[in-house]
Amino acid sequence: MKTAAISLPLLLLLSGCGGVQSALDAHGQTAILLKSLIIFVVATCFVVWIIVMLVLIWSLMRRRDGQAADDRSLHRRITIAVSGAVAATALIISGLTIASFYTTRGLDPARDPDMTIRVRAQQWWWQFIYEDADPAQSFHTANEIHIPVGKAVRVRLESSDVIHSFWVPSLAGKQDLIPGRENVLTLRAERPGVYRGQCAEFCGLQHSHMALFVIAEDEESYRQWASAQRKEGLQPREPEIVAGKALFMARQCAACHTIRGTEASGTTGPDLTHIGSRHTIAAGLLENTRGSLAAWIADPQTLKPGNNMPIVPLSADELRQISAYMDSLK
Amino acid sequence: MKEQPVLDVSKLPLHGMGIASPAWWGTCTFMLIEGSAFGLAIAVYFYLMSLAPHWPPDVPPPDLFAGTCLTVLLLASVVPNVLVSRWAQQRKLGKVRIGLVVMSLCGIAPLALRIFEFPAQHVNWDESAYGSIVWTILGLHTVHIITDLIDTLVLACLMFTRHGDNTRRYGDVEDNALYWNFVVIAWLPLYACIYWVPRL
Amino acid sequence: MTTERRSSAATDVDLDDAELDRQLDRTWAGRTSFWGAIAAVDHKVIARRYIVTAFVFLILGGMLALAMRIQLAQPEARFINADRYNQIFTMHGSNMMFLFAVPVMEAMAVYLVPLMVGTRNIAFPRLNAFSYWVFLAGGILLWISFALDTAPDVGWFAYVPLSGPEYGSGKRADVWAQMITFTELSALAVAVEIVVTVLKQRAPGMSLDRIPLLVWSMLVMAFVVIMAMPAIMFESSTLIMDRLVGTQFYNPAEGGDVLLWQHLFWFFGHPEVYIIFLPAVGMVSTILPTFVQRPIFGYLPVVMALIATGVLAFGLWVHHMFVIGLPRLAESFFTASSMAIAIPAGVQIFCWLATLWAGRPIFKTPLLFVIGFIITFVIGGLTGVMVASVPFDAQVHDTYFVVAHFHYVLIGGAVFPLIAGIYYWFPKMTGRMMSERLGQWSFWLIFVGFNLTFFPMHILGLQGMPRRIYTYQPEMPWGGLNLFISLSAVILFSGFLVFFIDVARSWSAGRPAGQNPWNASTLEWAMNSPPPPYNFRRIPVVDARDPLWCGSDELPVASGLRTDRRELLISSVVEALPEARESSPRDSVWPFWAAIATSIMLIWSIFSPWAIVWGSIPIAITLIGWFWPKGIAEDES
Amino acid sequence: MSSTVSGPTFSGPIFSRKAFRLLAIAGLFVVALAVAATVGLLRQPRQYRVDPPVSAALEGLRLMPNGIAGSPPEVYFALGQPYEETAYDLNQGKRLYSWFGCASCHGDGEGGAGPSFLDGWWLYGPSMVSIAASIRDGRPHGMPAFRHKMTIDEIWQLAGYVKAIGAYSAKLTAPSRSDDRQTRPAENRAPAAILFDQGSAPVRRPKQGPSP
Repeated sequence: MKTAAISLPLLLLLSGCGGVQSALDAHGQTAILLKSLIIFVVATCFVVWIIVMLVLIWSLMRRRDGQAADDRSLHRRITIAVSGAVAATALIISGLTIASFYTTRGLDPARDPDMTIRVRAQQWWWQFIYEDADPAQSFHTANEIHIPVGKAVRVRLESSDVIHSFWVPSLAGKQDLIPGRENVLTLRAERPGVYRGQCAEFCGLQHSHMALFVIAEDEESYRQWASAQRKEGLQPREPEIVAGKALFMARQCAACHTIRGTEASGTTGPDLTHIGSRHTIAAGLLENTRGSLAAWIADPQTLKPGNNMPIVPLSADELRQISAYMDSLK
Repeated sequence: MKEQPVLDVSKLPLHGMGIASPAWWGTCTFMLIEGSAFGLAIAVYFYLMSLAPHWPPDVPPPDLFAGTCLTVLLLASVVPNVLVSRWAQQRKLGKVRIGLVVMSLCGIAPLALRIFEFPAQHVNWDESAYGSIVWTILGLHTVHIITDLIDTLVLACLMFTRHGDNTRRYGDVEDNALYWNFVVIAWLPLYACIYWVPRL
Repeated sequence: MTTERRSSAATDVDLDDAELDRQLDRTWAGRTSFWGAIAAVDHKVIARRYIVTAFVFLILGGMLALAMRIQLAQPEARFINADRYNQIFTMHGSNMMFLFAVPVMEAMAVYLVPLMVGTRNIAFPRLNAFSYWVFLAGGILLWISFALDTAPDVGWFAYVPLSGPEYGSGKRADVWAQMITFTELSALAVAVEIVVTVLKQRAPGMSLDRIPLLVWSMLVMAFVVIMAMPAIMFESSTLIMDRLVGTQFYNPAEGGDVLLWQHLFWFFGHPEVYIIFLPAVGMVSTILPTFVQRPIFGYLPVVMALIATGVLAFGLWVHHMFVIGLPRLAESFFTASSMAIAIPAGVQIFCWLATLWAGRPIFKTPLLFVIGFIITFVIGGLTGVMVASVPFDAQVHDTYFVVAHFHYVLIGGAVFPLIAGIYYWFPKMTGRMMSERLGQWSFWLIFVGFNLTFFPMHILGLQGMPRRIYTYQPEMPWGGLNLFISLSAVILFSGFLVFFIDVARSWSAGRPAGQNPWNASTLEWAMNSPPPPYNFRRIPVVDARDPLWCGSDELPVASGLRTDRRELLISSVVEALPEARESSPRDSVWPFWAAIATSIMLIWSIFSPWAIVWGSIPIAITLIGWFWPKGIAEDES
Repeated sequence: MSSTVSGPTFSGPIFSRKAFRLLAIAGLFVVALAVAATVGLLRQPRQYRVDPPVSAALEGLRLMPNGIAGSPPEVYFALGQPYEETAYDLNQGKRLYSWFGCASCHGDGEGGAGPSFLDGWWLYGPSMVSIAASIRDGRPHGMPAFRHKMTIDEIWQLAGYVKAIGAYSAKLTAPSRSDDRQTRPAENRAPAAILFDQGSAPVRRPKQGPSP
């Protein structure tokens, strides 16, 4: 039974299968380095465990015939064995420490990154600010970032309330976001893909629903996406969407959310200028469809209890119009 | 199991003094606990100092007068304290009584000075982390003075009752004196920390 | 003065055993009334209360674990809501650490240390009674707050600012902080008693190199408590001050720092693990020799390893903070120091293996649990080596990998030995054997259930499942393993159920045990089971490391202690040469009142700072009542 | 070294065990009773979600014709006046205070372009209804209406908080200090009472420099 239980993770490790958010499914420069360290350390420890277990079984099961021959020489032999084992422990430990040290050296943040993204974590969503030397070129988004493949992206980590932890396992190890301090992490995706991340430091009520997505794509797609994000929110033409926009501005929505190009300029909630272009809403809670947008707006407190978005009383028509407007903000 | 007496202890004293007394060891262990607490408070002080751009932040360093007087007073109180301890060792009831009364006064006087130490910091506990830590250090030490003062007062009363002339009481007086020495010695690094480190 | 009294006082010199037992019983036994029970100061009575209370908290904490497993069995379950779940995992951690693990280990010390060192009661028995009442009050405070939906919801580590004044509304975090004060107060009190008992009350001849290994481990544990607990008491007090009177310790805008909290917390929190673990390895080192009928191999290296563990415990707190963005140098240092702790652990494991190898194992339940301990603890230790590496930790920190790791260390490494210890010492504590059949059942259920429950968590962690989440989304690939874990937890629980049934049955209907059912070597087996209130009819005299394995049928003892007052022997620190006959306090209700007064002050101080002033007055009064001499025989000198 | 049969039993541990059992049973009974009673009376889970009909009913502020004082809707009492009493709602109110920019006119409660909450003077009376009405509908001389910026339960939370800043005796459930620059004692230390005693001047001038 034990062996089966032990070999299971090894199989998993070897096959490298992970999932949408797995340290073993490494696609970032750092994560790949960490994965090889993990495999090395786990394999070493597994061998050590097997040896200890063999000795244990031997000690328990060995045949004991009669009296021990010479107690003195026996004692000396055991002493040598135990000392040898302690020395081996020290050696293995030193080896692992050195391996750890060299991996750490490989992880140091890139000196001149290709781009910088500022993260402000809040209860319970991620605010991303794409910084640019030209302030007009910088823009905000939430819970979802796009990065170009093969570029070193510096992520500046800040928190606006409690401690959070930024963790996209397929790309890099985690790093805390601490109020009053700033941390830095370098992401470098080696392959295009959608990588899920999640807050890894307990941050209160909805810690479980604080996910983010990193979309790594080729340079060209990234550039297109970024220039689309810099634009102001689309001006609607369809009557339903026009009505939705008017409602958004008239009701409580605009007090907390920003849609660039309109009078909505609240900063308490996520920037919604291009909400329609994101894959998920509510920090990874729901897939972004018109239906889920409507469900979220209608009753955010049932879907994610305790989050900071209130239930705004809306009629069925109003709900449809607002969700249509949200959906149109590509 | 059958028992076989191999040792007769009936000649041993009914109560040990000094390191033969569990109370002495208990006092030492408590001093170790509280010493750790004081050490931690100092560590926190330096930790906060290492984070601050200026130290003390935005306020002048504390006025020296009250704190220094208190330090001198505490140091001076070690003399009667050691004497009381010695008299207790020699089981001189009359002298111990007088000594304890003197030591009670030596406990009250620093409290009076301590009242002036808090305003001398030029900062309130709720204004900055600097204020919080100096108030906490002062408060922590004040609690120790008060605790020992109450112990001294109760012992002083006890020595005037029929329970006074007892080796056990003399041991208590010694332990109390030991603890007061600890309270005095613990103050010195705290004093240096609060009053002199901001002037460095 | 003392000479006349001594000649007139009753000593045990010329009495036969029955008469001596009768006289000692009259002096040492407590009264049987309600107030007699409240006033009890016998270390065995107090320890039994401690153990029973701690196991009640274990059951309650286990219920919480079960509730969490039900919630996590499937994605987006609605069995428990987020708010309640956060309270539950906080309660589970705080309860298991502060109300179960530390108290139960200290309780084993309170029960066993005086018996093993050959004395009649623990040092400062009234402080011991006080510590129990304070501990009980702290536990009740926490659980009542849970019943009232005001339980802490900030994790057992209570990181600021989440637990701080701005984000922790209500009194939830204060309840946590003050519960800490209660339990740490009691832990510190017990630590003081253990230190003084071990250093000053050992039987004549029990020099430092003859102390049983359990006693050594408890001594080291007590010193770790003394050095580590002030940090958390300081911290919980500053948290309450930040929340109540507006101090700025953890406010970065006014010069405070949120990481200060983490440093202080883990400066206590890491040694806390060793506070739980050291007594457990002490139990292993005591039980193992008995079941191979051979002294432990490498007494001295094991003692050195215990001390080294205790010292190193203070040098690796930062490995809980590897992802906060520390300088590389600090990270490397703490990686090395965290790895280094594997060496003393290795020394002990190899010495146990050598002992097993050289002896002839008798496969009774306690030994089974010890073997289960070795198997699981080696896993826990090796995963500990893994998380000690900064880059490894960057991926697994705050994931289920860490959950698996510390359950392997705490259940595999501490609860297994504890259950072994209960099976082992139950006959001594109650005079009755536990069932071997049920024991085997409970071992296999617990061992298999434990591994099936916690091993898959390693995989979940590597698959990216964070800790402390009340639910996860269906698209995450964690559902299957979580369901498997929840089902396995049922096996684990049934194992504990069998254990508790065994305890309940054996307590009233077990086979009588006799003095030394296991043919063990240490002094606690030299008296009847359960031990009489005075432990030893005459204080034993020790001339070997394993006093009951000397081949003689007779126990060398010291005579000359008085029987008309509670008297025990004080000996020197190193050689254990007799120094004095010291009295041991009689029963008293004052510790109970002092604990009540302390509890009132502590709970009141959650609501008003003035509680410190006004609440101290009743405490002072009760303490004066406690220490004021009553002019009885115990006061003579 | 064979184990011997148990010797004579001693009264001590057996008696104390009996007494202990008695104590344990009595203790457990008392604790269980106390817990059951208090749970029934006091258990007050946090309300994260206000049912739409309830929040519609919360709109029914009945003000006197002059806009000062009045009575809150029945549902407010049916809920148990949570917005004035529960720590969670008061704390939420405090966050709304900063999110909706109240500080730009009222400061930290000491006032500025708008009136102070700490001086004991309530232009429209100190009742919850009139505070809620001031927030919802606005008042002459610059107080804007927040009807379209906040939902009604948020308005009630904010009103409860505003009342708590100006209270003369601090509630146990009032919020503690914030993790920010300090300009006055926190709400749970009754800043209004402290400042009023000192002649309604702030105890300490705000420090220079930007707040993080």
